[in-house]
This record gives sequence, structure tokens and C-alpha cells, in this order.
Amino acid sequence: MQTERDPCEPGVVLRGMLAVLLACVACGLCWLLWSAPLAPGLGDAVRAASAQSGIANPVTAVLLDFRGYDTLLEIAVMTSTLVGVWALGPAPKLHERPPSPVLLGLDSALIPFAAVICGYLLWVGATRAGGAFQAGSVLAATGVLFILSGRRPRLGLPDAPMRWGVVLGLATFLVVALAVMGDGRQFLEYPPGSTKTLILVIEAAATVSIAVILAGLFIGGRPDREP
Amino acid sequence: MNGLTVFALTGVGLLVIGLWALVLRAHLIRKVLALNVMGSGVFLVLVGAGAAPDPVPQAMVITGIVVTVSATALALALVLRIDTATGKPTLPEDRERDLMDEHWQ
Amino acid sequence: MNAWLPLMVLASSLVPGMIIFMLPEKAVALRTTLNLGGAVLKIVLLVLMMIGVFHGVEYEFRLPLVPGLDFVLHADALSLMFVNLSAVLWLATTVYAIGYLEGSPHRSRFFGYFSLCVTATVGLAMAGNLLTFLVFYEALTLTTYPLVVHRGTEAARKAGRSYLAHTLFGGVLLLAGTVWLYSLTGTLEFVDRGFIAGRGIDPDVLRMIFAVLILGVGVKAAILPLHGWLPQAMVAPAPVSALLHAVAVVKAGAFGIVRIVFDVFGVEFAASLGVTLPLAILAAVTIIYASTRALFQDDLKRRLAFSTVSQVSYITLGVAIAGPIATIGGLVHLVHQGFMKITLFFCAGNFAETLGVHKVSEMRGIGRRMPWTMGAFTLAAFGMIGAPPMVGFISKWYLGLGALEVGQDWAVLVLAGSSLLNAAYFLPILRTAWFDPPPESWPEERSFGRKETAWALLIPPVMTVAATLSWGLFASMPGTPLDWVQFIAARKYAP
Amino acid sequence: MTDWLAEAPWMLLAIALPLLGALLAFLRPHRAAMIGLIGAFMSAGAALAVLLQVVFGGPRQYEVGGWGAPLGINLWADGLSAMMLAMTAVVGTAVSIYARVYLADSPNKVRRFWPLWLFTWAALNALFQAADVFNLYVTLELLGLSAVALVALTGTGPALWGAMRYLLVSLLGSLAYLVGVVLLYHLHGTLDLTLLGERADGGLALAIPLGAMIAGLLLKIGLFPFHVWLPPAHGSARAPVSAVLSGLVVKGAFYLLLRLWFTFSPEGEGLPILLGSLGAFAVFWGSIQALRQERLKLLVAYSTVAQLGYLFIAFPLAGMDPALAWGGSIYLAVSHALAKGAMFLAAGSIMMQGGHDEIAELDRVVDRMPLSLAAFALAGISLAGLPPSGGFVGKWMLLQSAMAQGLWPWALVMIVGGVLTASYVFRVLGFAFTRSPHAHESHNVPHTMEWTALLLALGAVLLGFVAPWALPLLDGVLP
Amino acid sequence: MSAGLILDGLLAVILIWLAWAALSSRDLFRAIVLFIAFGLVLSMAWARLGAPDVALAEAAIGAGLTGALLLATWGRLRRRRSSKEQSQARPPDGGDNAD
Repeated sequence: MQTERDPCEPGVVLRGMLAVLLACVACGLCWLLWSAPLAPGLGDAVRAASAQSGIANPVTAVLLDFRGYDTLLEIAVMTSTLVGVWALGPAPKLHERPPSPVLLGLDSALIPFAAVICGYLLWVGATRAGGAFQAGSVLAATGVLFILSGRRPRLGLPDAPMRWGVVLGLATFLVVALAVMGDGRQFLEYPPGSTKTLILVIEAAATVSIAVILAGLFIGGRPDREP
Repeated sequence: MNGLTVFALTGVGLLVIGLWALVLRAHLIRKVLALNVMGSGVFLVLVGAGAAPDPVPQAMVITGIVVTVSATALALALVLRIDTATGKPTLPEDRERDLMDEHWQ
Repeated sequence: MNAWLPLMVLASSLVPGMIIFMLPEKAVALRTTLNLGGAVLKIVLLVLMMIGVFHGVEYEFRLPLVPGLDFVLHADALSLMFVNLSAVLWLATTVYAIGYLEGSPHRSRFFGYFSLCVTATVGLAMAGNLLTFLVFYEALTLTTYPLVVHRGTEAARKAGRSYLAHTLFGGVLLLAGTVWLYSLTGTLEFVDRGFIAGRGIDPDVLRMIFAVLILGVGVKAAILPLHGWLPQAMVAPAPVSALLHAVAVVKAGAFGIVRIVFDVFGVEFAASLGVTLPLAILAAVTIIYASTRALFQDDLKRRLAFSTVSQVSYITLGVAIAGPIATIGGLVHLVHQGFMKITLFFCAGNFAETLGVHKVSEMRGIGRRMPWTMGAFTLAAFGMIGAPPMVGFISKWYLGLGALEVGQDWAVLVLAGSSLLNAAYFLPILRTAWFDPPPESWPEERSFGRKETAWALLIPPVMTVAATLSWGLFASMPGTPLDWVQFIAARKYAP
Repeated sequence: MTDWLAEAPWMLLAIALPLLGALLAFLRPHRAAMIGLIGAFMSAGAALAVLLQVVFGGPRQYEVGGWGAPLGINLWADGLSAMMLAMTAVVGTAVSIYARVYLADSPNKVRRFWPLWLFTWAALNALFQAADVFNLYVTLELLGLSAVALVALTGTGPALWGAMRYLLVSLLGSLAYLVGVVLLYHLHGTLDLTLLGERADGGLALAIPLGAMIAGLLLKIGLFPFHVWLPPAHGSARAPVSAVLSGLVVKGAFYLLLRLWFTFSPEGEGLPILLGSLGAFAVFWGSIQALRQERLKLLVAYSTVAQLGYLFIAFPLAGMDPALAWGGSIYLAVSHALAKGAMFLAAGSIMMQGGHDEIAELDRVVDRMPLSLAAFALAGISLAGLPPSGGFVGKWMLLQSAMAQGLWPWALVMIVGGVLTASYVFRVLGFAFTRSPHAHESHNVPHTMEWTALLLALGAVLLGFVAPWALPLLDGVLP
Repeated sequence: MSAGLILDGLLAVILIWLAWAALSSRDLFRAIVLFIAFGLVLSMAWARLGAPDVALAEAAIGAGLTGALLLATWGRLRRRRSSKEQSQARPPDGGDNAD
């Protein structure tokens, strides 16, 4: 971009000011991280608590138990994004023509990688309470690659099942969270003992939804056969 | 205890690079890329600055990654519609600028 | 009950107004009933209230509005005077307007805003503190704007813009002064002889506040150099001009000056600050300037408008001379000028409606064509000039005496000079109207059979001028405005 | 029974109900409008219930998942939150009723609008009650993304541009905010606002994270000079959407800014004065731009820029009598939400009626739709701070605190700003009263739309009378 | 100077370089591919930081899905260019669903 630029490109002044600003930002952050004493964080508390809640993987414990509310809203973010993308209009046609060699190449490069991840995930799931996002996204990723590689020339997505798939995760999450309330328990406060099962239920539902949503996002518009 | 680990430093660097590109690039896809890089930078600072592995920031980062991909998807869908409706994948003020894409040479 | 009566006085015009907005254009009968019913009801309520006040009943309605400040409706002698003036003239104007606007479009809108405008005036009259006064002052601006632009022409929009430019500017000054005052005193309640004296506030600050407040209300009172909007607002229909110029807007301004001088600062304290003399001089200048301008207006309504500018400043002058007798003169002129000027505008409207006559030069021999209207016009004009035994004479007499009493002899000269000018711009009208031969045809004549014009157009001016005549003749009787004003003025000065 | 009602977890329901509504509306596109309307009413009901709980029971805390801070996430509803919830409920209900009729003729839009709008509402309710900085980040994202999608709903090129710019700005803002969150977590080892408030002590260690967060929020609020994205987005969206954006969404970011400010109460004179000056510039710039606009909706959008500026004048004034300045600013924010909502709704009706929104061509619209014009005028009165409206009370308090401290420049800004506001409002009214030479098409507008706007505007005016009861809510909140 | 630290430093340098290259290359396709690579390296960094879950999420979502989205968008843009119907001809307000 060091070629001669036409007048409407941002000038040296703007770049200079931006550079100064960025320098200040960088210096500020670095200085703070360098000088300020860091607090221990919540690691130990989480491990202690997750031990008694019976979920081996502390990250999963944080995601679905301690800070489950965040995750709930996060799934809401994904869902609303999908609704938003669908609101933009019908999905652009996929592959009116044979897919570009580029995509095929990339696809053949990535599919084994995705397979590896899948395997690793399964193995992880055996030892710890696996990760819904990873599983779901890998599911979606493989689906996407399948679409991408053009091995299915015309992709007609059935609408209603897809909507159900989209809604499933957030709905299950909300329903479980509300259902556990009663005899003094709070929203999302799992009854002692049933934590693991409930989390598994939520995760299963979430995995499906995440996969469907991510695939839907990739398609980039609402299904053509929408009611 | 010093939080300026290698990765935290990297994160700050990514943040800066991303912001630079976000302001200066005209092509909307590049702006989206820039935002993604910035996000990764922030996440690196979040996890990298701590000494011992701490699950809370990790969970936060996973949440953040998912939010970012959603935002990216929405942004890219918008880019497509903008290109359809207005003929160029840019904001109105950048329509005359160099999009740095061989299809616009 | 004592708290609700003031509110009911407001409601008696507010509620009809609201209903009228919703009425279809056709529902003439219902609309007329509502208008007149509301007007009459208001007068009845006021009579009740006056009786109560005579027997020392306190009528006050309070509602907390801003932290530490209330929305207060209070009925004291001064406010009752102004409320009565507005209520009575509202009745007259309503009758007149019904006749005047017969068959013209958007009457529901007109009468709706008309009622709101009166509501604002009444509320302003009964405002118990400066905040409430401010509320209704702005409300008055907002409700009169649609009336000014009612015709919907380009000229109307321009006039409306200038009207807003002036009045909103005034409103802002008033707001600023009010907040400033409140941040110093912590109270805004109107009390006889003011609430500022003896708080040890820096006199220079007080002078500044006084200036800001007076300018704020002075815009509506059309004090020089803020009088520009008034002649322009002439594009409005005649009833509006009548109401705006005789009562609602300009009188609201004058009333505001009265309130600020007497019940915020206290007239003696204001005099001790040395702010009254400049005000008096400003008023005097306005009187002379506006009268001179009136001389050169050929458009009848514009001439009347400039005459209003000068006449309203009599009130200011009377207040600013800061003597008990002059105060009487000023306050009583508030009422007298209202009746006289509304008569004049009614008549001007009649000329325009019946014969299409808008200019003085077109009025040759109009007296023979419309003797009753012209008669009313003549009497009112003499009142304006201040010829005895008309009420105008009483006002000027007290003003002059009051000026002499406090040794402000120059004011007498101003009065004399303005009387001459008044004569100079009214007498030619009378001469040409009565003694010149009428033209073969009037610009656009409407026939009302044997009547000179519609009853609804004729009765109001005759009634109002009759009132002024009677007050002039029986000035010393109890129950006249003069009597009431003396009762008020007595309480504004330290015994 | 009543006890159960009084003790029901309304705070949560105010978040969960709109979410459920959104899901159902998405699941059943054909019934979207009906489901959405019901969901809207339920959300509003829950929010008002929270208000009652706070009024009678004082501030409430809710530990989601029963863990409690710092491990878990807390919800927190005090007077300020309750006020914002109620504001959202009122404006949201009006917008929903309006949109039900407004969108009726385009079923395609109806299906898209309701889920997104309910997601936005849920995000707002969650934002107003969140007590955890990272949870706040998630709500911010939910709010921003669904709002962007709502803007894009219009589908035209300008609207898409507006949405895109809005999206970029909103994401950048969230990232800046997130930087602050990251630093705060590393410095104090917690994400809970209350704990952070206790642990954070001044100096650069607070200034840098707080600065990042404030900068991000200013971007989202659209304070001058970050306002560039706001008028195109708000001006090109559909009327109900514009009402939501101008009335509520920006208030979400402003609320968060206030919350942070009250929690950390940063010392030092510089920042308040900077914010105040930016606000002052916004007042002037926005008003002048509004005066120069040819199109009604853009005028209203620029007036939002100006009115947001007012809210920031409280920062430099909060020195002597904080309750007065902050109270005024918050009251101004609430009445602006109602007034601006009403204004956009009225503008939408006028636009639908005449098929255009050229100000100079309004052509006696006062005869054709007096109700909408009355709504516009009443809303304008409140915006201009004319008595006795909610805007008047807010500006009176700010003005009083400015004059009591003898800070004349700020008083002057507010006074001049008021005049400017009045002049652009009355510019519209003037044209609405006069006849234009050209002929215009004229469609008839459902009365529901006109009445909704009018009632909302009346609410904005009546707010002027409830201040003595509303302001005490803030007692515990303000520093 | 442990091997781990060297590896970290290496990863850091590669990350910065990839980010810069992705954001400043003149060829959009190359930029996207570089970004995907960036995502993959980043996931290694997560693994180094003892965050396997994040590493997985990054690889699958950050690199995989984001990359796929980017590539798809790029492809659609390009196809629109090459396709004959000139979208520039369309007025700036022929929205996709402007009803």
C-alpha cells in the first residue's frame, strides 16, 4: 500500500494522529500490566466449588454452573444474530457453478483437521464433561465444509425443523433454569446431585442449536422455503 | 507479580494492529478482519496476563469467541447486502477509495 | 373546596377546550354551547371566589412540582382583578368570535386553542409563585402561537415565527432570572411587598436579576425595543387580535411586571435599589415612540396595535413611578385599557367583516353606514385620549397625581404629550368617519338586512364600551375597578 | 397469594419473559405479531412489578445460580435500575402497540421485527439489572447486535450503511469496554461491581481501565464527536425501531456509564469537565444540524445527538449538590426517552400519511392529522424543556445546580440549547400549519398509531408532575 | 531461557506477523487465508497457556467457522463481480427486502 495514493485516501495527518493514539493506548496498557500488582483471581475458588458440584472440568463448571447466566445470554446472542441474518433476506444461492478450486483445496486441507479435532473432542468428552461449544462448532464446521465443498450441489434447508433446531438450545436452557426454581432455589440453581445430568441435557441441546445456528449463519440468509 | 507476559504483550500488539487497520482499511471485509484481530488481542491479554491457568478468564474467552463469531457473521451478511444494494462492499464515505482487492483494480 | 375552586376556574375553560378539539367541524351548536357555558361558568365561579375573598377566605391549590418548589394557584385581590378582566372579556370575545368566524374553516381548532389560551391567562393571573407564573407564561406562548398562524398563509407563518422568536426569548430570560433568584433566596412565593428585602443579597446581583426578569416579561408587554412582534401579529383573525392585544398576551406581560415589582421585589425595595426610575423612563420612551409610530399607520389594526404598545406602557409607568396614587392609576389602567382596546378591535373587525374596510383612508363616512359600531369606536377612542369623563381620564389623572406626589413631574409631561398624540391619531379617524361623505361602494360589502351587521358582532363592543362609560361616570361608586384597585394598592405599600 | 406475587422473582422474569417471547415469535412466524404483543405486555408487567418491589421493599439483590459474587453472577435492582426498567416498559409498550399496526401491511417485516425487538428488550432489562462487569459486556453485545439487525430491517442501501456503521462502532465500543473489564479482573480478581467498587482505589490503576470502558460507552452513546454513526442509523430505520434506538438503546449505554461512575466515583476535575464540554458541543452541534435538516426523521435524529449532550452536563455540576445534578440528568434521560419515542412515532405516522418526510412540504398536516402533530408538539415541548414537562424538571434541576455554584457557562449552554431546540421544533410546526404549493398523495393512518404517539407524548409532559415521587427513588443510588 | 519461553516468543512473533500480513496484504483472498492461519496459531497459543478448551473453541470457531464465513462471503462477492448483471447499475435503495 506504499503505492502513490489518490487524494481520498486518509492523509499523513490522520495516520499520524492515529499512530500517536495507538502508541498511548499500547504504552498505557503495557505500563499498567507491568507495574500494577495482579490479584490472585478466582481459580482456586472455582476448583474448590466445582469439586463439590461434581464437574471435573472447571471451565465447564464456570460456563454452565457458576456463570451459566452468561452462557445463557451468550446463546441468546447467537440466536438473535441468526434471526438478524435471516431478517436481512433470503439466503444467497449456493454454487450456481462448480465450486472454485480454491474452496476445494481449502476444504481438502481442513477436513482432516476437523476430523482430528472431532476425535480429540470425543476423547476429551470421555474424561471430562466435554464442551458444548467445541462439539457444536465442530459439528457445524464439518457440515459447513460439506456444504462448501459443493458435494451437495443444491442446498434446500427445510425451514420448520431448522427453526426448532435454532430455538432448542436457548429454550432448553431457559426452561431448565426456570424449572429448577422452587423450594427456595434460585434461577439456574441446580438441585444438589442432579447438576451433572442437567448440565448434560443443556449441553446436548446447546450443541445441536450451536451447530444449526452456525450453519445457518454460514448460509447467510433465511431458507428459501420459508412459510 | 508481573502481568506483562509474552502473550499479554502480543495481545496488546494485536489490539493496536487491529485498531490501525479498522480505521484505515476501506474494504468492509478488512474492517471485519481487523475487529476479529482486536478481539483476539483482548482475549490474549485476558488469559495471558494471569500466571496460573484460571478457568474464569478461559470461560470468558470462550463466551467472547462465540459472541465474536456471531457478530462477524452478521457483519459479513451485511457486507453482502450492502454490495448488492449499492454495488460496493464499503461504507458511503469510502466508495472512492482503494479497496486493496484485485477484483477492484 | 377552598383548594379546588381555583382549579375549577382553570378547568372551566380547559375542559371545554379539550372537548372542542375532539368535536367535528359540523357540531356548531354543541361547540357554541360549550364555549358560552364555560365562559359563563367561569364568571359564576369567580363571583363565588370574590365573595369568599371579601370574607377573608384563603383560596389556594398546591402541588409539589420541582424539588422544594410547588405549583401554586392562589387567589388574592390582584389576581382576582386580572382573572375577572380576562373572564369577562373572554365571554365577550367568544360571542364575537362565534359571529366573526361563522362558516370559516377549522373552527374547532380555533376555539380549542382559544379556550386553552384563556386557561393559560387565568392560571397566570392566579399563579401563587414565580415558578407557576413561568409555567403559564410559557403555556400562553404555546397556546397563542396556533392562533397567530391560524390563517395558514405564508405571512401568518412569518408572523408566528417572529412572535415565537420574541416570546420564547422572553420566556428564556424569565426562566434564567427565576432560577437565579431561587438559587439565591430558596423561595419564589409571591407576597405583598416582596420576599427579597432583608436577605442581604448583593444589590448589584439583584439589579441584574430585576433587569433579566423585567426584560423577560417586557417582551409580552411589548416594551421598547421588544415590541416588534405585536404589529406583525395583526395577520391573526380579529378576535385573536382583540384578545391578544386587549387581554391575554400584552396584559400578561404587564401583569408580570406588576407581580415582579410588587410581590417579588416589593416596590419600595425596588425603588431603594434604584431600578424603578430606569423602568419608568423606558415606559415613557415607549409611550411616546409608539404613539408617534401610530400616527403614520394607515392600516387600522396596525394603528391600534401601536396604540396598544403605548397604552400598555402606562401600566408600567404607573408601577414604576413607585407611589401609591400612581400605582392606582397604573393598575386601574390594566382594566380600563383592556375594555377600551377590545372595543376598538371589535369595531375594526366589524368594519373589515361587514364592509371589507381595513385602512383608515377607506373609512370615509363609515359612521353613517354603521352608526352603532362607529359610536362604540368613538367613545372608546375618547377614552384612549383620556377625555373626561371617560375611564381613560381617570387612569391618567391618577398617574399624573401620583407622579407629582413623588416628585416625578416629568411624567406629567409625558402623559400630556401622549394624550396629544393619542388625539392626533384618533381624531382624524373620527372626523373622516363621521363628517366625510361615504363612497358609492365599499370594498366588499356584506348585507345583514336592516341591521348594520350581525348581532354577535355588534353586541360585544356595545357592551364593553357601555361598561367603560359607566365606570367613567360613576367612578367613585363601590365595585368599580377603581374601588377594587384602591383596595389592592393599599396593601402593596408599607403602612 | 398476594405475598407470592410480591415475592415472585420479577427481576428474572423481566429478562426471561421477553426471551421466551422472542423464541416463540421466531418459532411461529405467522403468529409473530400476536405472540410478540403478548410478550411485550408480559415484559412490561414484570418490569413494573420490579419497580413496585423496589419502591416498597427497597433495593433488591438476586444471586443467579445461588452462588453469589464473586464466584457467581448477581443481579441488582435499585431505584435507578427500576426507573430505567419502568421507562423501558412504558416506551416499549407504546412502541409495540404502534408497531403492531404500523407493520401490519408488510407481513414480511412483522416476522422479523418481533423476535429482534423482544431480544432487544430482554437485553435492556438484563443490562439495567446486571451487577457483573462481564455479564454487562454480554448484555451490551446482545443489545448492540439485535439493535443493528433492527436497523437493517429497512433493507434500503442507506439503512444498510447505517446498520453497518452502527455495528462497527458498537463492536469497537464493546471491545474497549472489554479491555477495561479484563484489566479490572486482573487488578482486583473479581467481576462483581460492588466488590470492585470496594477494592478499586484511585490512581492510574483505576484511571486506565475506567477510561477504556468510558471511551467505549461514549462510542455507543454517540456523544459528540462520536455521534457520526447515530443520525444515519436512527434516521433510516423504521419508525418504531428509531423510537427504540433513540429512546432506549442509547440510554442503556448511558445508564451503564452512570453506574460505573457511581461505583468508582473517579476523583479529579479533568474528566467531568471534558465530558461536560463534549456534551455542550453536542448540544450546539446537534441542534444546529437539526435546524439545517430537510427531512423530518433526520431532524429528530440530530435532536437526539443534542439531547444526549444535555445528559453529560451533569458531570461537571455534580460537585456541590450531586443529588440535584444527577437527578436532573437522569430525569432528563427518562423524559427524553418518552418524548423522543413519541416524536419518532409521530414522525412515522406523518411519513405514512404523506408518503414523504420533507419538512418544507408538510402542507397543513395539522388539518389532516392533528393528533400526530399534537404528539409531535408535546414531545417537542418536553425536549425544549418548556414547563410543565418532564424535560423542564430535568433542565430546571441542572440549571439550578449550575447557578447555585455560579458555573455560568453551563447554565448558558442549557439556556441557549433550549432556545435552539424550541426553534427547530417550531420550524416543523410552522410548516405543518401552512400550505405548500405542491400537491401530495395522502393515505389514511390508523388511529391506533396516532393515539399511541399522543399518549406517549402526554406521558413525557405529565412526567413534569411526578418528579416529587420519582426522584426519591434515586436517594440511595446517587453518591 | 527455557525452551517453553522460546516457543512462546516464536508463537508471539508469528501471531503479530500473521495479523499484520493479513490486514495489509493487497489480495483479499490471501488476507483471509492468512487470518485463518492466524486463528490456528492462536489456538496453539491457547494450548500453550494451559487452556485446551479455548484452544478447541478457537480452532473450530475462530479459525474454522470464521474462516469459512469469510471465504464464503469473499466467493459470493467475487461471483457477483464476474456475473453479468452489473449490480452497480442498481440504485442505492433497491434493498433486498424493501417492502
